[in-house]
Amino acid sequence: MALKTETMILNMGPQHPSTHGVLRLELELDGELIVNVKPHIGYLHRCFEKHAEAMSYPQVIPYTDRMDYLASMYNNFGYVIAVEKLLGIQVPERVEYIRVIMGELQRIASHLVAIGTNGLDIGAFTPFLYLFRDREKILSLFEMTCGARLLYNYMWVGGLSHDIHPDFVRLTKEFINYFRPTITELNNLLTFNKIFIERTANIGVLPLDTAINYGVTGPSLRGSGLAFDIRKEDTYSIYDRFDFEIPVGQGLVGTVGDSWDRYYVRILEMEQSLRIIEQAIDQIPDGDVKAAIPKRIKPPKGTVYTRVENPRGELGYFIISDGNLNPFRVKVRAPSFVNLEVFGELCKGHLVADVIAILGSIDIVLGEVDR
Amino acid sequence: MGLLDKEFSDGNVVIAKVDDLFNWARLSSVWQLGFGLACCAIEMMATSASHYDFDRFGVIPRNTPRQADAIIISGTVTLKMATRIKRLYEQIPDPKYIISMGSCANCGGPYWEHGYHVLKGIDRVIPVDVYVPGCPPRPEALLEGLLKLQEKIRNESLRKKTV
Amino acid sequence: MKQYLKNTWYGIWTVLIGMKITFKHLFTPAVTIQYPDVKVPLPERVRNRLYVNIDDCIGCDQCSRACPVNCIEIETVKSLPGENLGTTSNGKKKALWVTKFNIDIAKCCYCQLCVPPCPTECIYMTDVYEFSEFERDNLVYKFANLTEEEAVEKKSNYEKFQAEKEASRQVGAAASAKPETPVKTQQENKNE
Amino acid sequence: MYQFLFNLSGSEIIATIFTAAVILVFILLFVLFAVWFERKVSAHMQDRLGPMRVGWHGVLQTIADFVKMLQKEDIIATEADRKLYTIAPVLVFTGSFAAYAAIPFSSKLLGSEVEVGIFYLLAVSSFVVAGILMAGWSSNNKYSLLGAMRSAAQIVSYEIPTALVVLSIVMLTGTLSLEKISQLQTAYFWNWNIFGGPEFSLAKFLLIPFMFVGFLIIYISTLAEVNRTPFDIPEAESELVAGYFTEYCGMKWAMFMLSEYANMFAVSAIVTILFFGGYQSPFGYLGNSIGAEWLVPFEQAFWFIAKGIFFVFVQMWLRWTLPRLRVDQLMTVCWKYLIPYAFLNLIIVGFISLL
Repeated sequence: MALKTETMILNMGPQHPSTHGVLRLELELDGELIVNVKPHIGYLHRCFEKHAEAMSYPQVIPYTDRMDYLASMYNNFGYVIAVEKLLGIQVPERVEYIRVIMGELQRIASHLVAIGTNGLDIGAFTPFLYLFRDREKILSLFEMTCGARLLYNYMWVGGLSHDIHPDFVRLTKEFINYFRPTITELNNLLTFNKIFIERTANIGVLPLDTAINYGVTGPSLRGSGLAFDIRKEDTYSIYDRFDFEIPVGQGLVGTVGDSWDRYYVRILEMEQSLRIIEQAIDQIPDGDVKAAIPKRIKPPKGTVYTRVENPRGELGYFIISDGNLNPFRVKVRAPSFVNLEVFGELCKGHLVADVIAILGSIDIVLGEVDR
Repeated sequence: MGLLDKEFSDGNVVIAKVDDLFNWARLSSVWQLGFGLACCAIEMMATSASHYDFDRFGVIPRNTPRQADAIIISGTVTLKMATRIKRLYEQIPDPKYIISMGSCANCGGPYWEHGYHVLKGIDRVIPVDVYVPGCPPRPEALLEGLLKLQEKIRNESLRKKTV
Repeated sequence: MKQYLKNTWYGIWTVLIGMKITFKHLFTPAVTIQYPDVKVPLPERVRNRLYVNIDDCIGCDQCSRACPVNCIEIETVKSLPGENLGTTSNGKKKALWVTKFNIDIAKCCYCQLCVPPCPTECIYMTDVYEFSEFERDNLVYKFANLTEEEAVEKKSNYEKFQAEKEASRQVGAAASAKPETPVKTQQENKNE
Repeated sequence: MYQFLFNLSGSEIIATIFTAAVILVFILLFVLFAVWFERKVSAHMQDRLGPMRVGWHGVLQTIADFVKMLQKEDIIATEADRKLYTIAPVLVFTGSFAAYAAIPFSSKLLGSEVEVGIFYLLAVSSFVVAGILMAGWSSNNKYSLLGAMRSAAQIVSYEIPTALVVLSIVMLTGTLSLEKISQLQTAYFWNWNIFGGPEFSLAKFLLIPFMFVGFLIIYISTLAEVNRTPFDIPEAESELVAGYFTEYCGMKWAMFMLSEYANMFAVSAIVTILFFGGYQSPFGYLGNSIGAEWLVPFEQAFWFIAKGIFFVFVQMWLRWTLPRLRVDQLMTVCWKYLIPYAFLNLIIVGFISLL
């Protein structure tokens, strides 16, 4: 007969080095074994929806930046195509190409942080800094184009805030050439390291049906083996013109859908993003970067829902317009928030050390969870 | 037991020299509390990363407040978080410093008007030494904020403030 | 057993590969920018502190309305007919005294939405980023070039002028018939 | 050295105090250097620069840290067990300090000539466990407690492979004295134990691979004993905040750090003595060839410290390369991998030495 023992409640966060911001986890422990996990959110609730009600359509864009601050470009992207759909306007070809390139660069930058922090949680400090070093190169591309390093406010309704810099194409190509070998180096240093594999393989296995039931999207869903990508499923912008694959988790070193698969899908996705950029960068047509739209954006009455493939999953914008200068309501379907829900399920029966490995592999951004 | 608790009324040469040494030590090893809040935290991480390298200034992140000397409030402080930050601040042993990084921490930033759940400036909860503006500030701006803080520490003294 | 030996080997081998990589990096030059000593030039479009060239400002309030965070505060006083405020560099005639043009940089979110609406391109983002302060109040930047006394003077001048105009109009109104009153109330509203 | 001082002063007390003082000064200097060195090594591995602003390439950084730590407020949480909390860092440092007593820095420079040196070293270094447990328990912090429990389990387990490898060396050399083990591996590197020892025979060549395995095992397990990555789970920054010293601040915390770095050198010294000739020079002595006999002990000290620092460097190198193991995997590595290999190694070395 097992000895009946009390469980211990361990409070992890909001100030904890590896809760990716200010998530608070209430762990119920039996020794080091997890009985139950309760995530507490709301430490970074910044009232996005309230702000969207008080702002005009272009003024909301800086606030979308600040939701998922690791993928600001993509948040802008989703929002502007929603408003453009509401307005019923077509943006110039050049704008579409630049948006796609920027979006994919942002995806790489975001995945770099995700991979880096996942490694950091497991104790590998050096790869994290290597990845940040590479991310700095992407940021300098962004900074050259729009002047900001993190929160860009680059994609505007009906166009872009700036045209690309004359050097942009050359530097982007240089970056692609530089970046390919560093992925290999990262794989050697971290991905296929025995200790890293031991720490992540077979940990936090997310079966496909559970993933679908919880509505998990993005790399976490693809890690479980389903090739679902909104860029292909529900094509937006000009993604249908590019040839790229959707990497899925195959369980190379463990079970399909474990932490390692989610991690590895991100690495493969970065390579696919590089492919898209390579195809797009040579085709950028000449032209204007602003569509002819009225100075004061005043969409007709109506509702719109658009979804894009954010680096973290399906990012949806639901906008209700009542015909005024301000949107009546902007509701965001944030991928991190939805992905976080499955977290408690994944942690059960693992050790304390696995919690952070799992959390890192889900890759949440608290700004987006709490909004 | 901190030596700074004792104050001396007369400012002689010895005290001045000791002052210099102590200030030098404190300003060249400001260990920050490894603690990120929001967007600015990413820039703070970028500052610690290879390109800007916080370690050059002797700044290393310590995860427990007990071993830290400074907090960099990097991001939006919500009302729910403010109490936690106050507690963290109280857990840091003296002498301690606070850098308020970015618009949100300075005064609520973009959320100052409609943000019903955002603290309008971290200085309403804890005393701030240096305000670094920016949204988010460039890593260089944060480094400059640190240099300002060092300047402030350099002018501190063991002597009574009234002398 | 085979798996066991393989695990051992794989463990040692990957560790060695990792060590090789880090050792290589030990001798590659660092990418660090030694900030206070070395400052890299920023790209030309960089978005940092806002600057207002007040000589060019016509006080149109466009930037303030475009700002999502309302960090720009502008107060203007109409000029008198006799006064010449000069023109802006792109030839626009100024008609308003800008008595107050405050930007609370602490609130600013550096989104650059205020820049495109400006008709005279007098508000723009500079590459100055080193402006941290010990006091938050120092982060409110006052761009208006009128001193406080001057601002008060302009205001009173305008009020005096308005009052004179009012008086003369009243004299005129007394002379003519009554239907002018609604116009007058409108003007009063505006003054408020 | 003790003998020398005893002869000089004629007083046991003075000799003891002076010997202890010399070792203490060495530890302090080493730690000042090692912390700075670690920061520089890690920085350059990560394409950074590390401390740069105080002194040449930041050499004074550790001194600044230390003086700053002196000034920090000393907080003891109300709920903490005050007595244990205060004793714990002292105890931990005592453990690692005591270990230095038996380490021969050179043929003349050693604290005391203990006949059972290696035995003493292993015994005293596990003294640290008690201190760590005390620290974890008395802090009254769940993270500290978890860290302390992990640490105790870890250090106790990894004693076993260490002891097994030590046993194989003892079998080979037939002595427990560190001084004698060092002496046996006379100058020139082919006489080192890692190359099969000084005796030139068939056994020497047969021994080389097994000595190498032994070296790997003892290096890995001592790494775990001093809680360095990949075995730093008691501190595990990203899981347990700072492990057993989460609640410690100022000088008390500095004591822990001091003992951690002192331990790093101590275990490197063990590895050096057992496998890499201890204080023996790899290329013969300059003092002997130019006829200045008095130079030899200093040369020996130089070589010993250089070898020690090299192994400390490898520890740092590993730390900044590898992720960290999980607590159960740590135990797996010890019980399922290291101990069987060490045991097998022991038997084979035993057979070969019979030849």
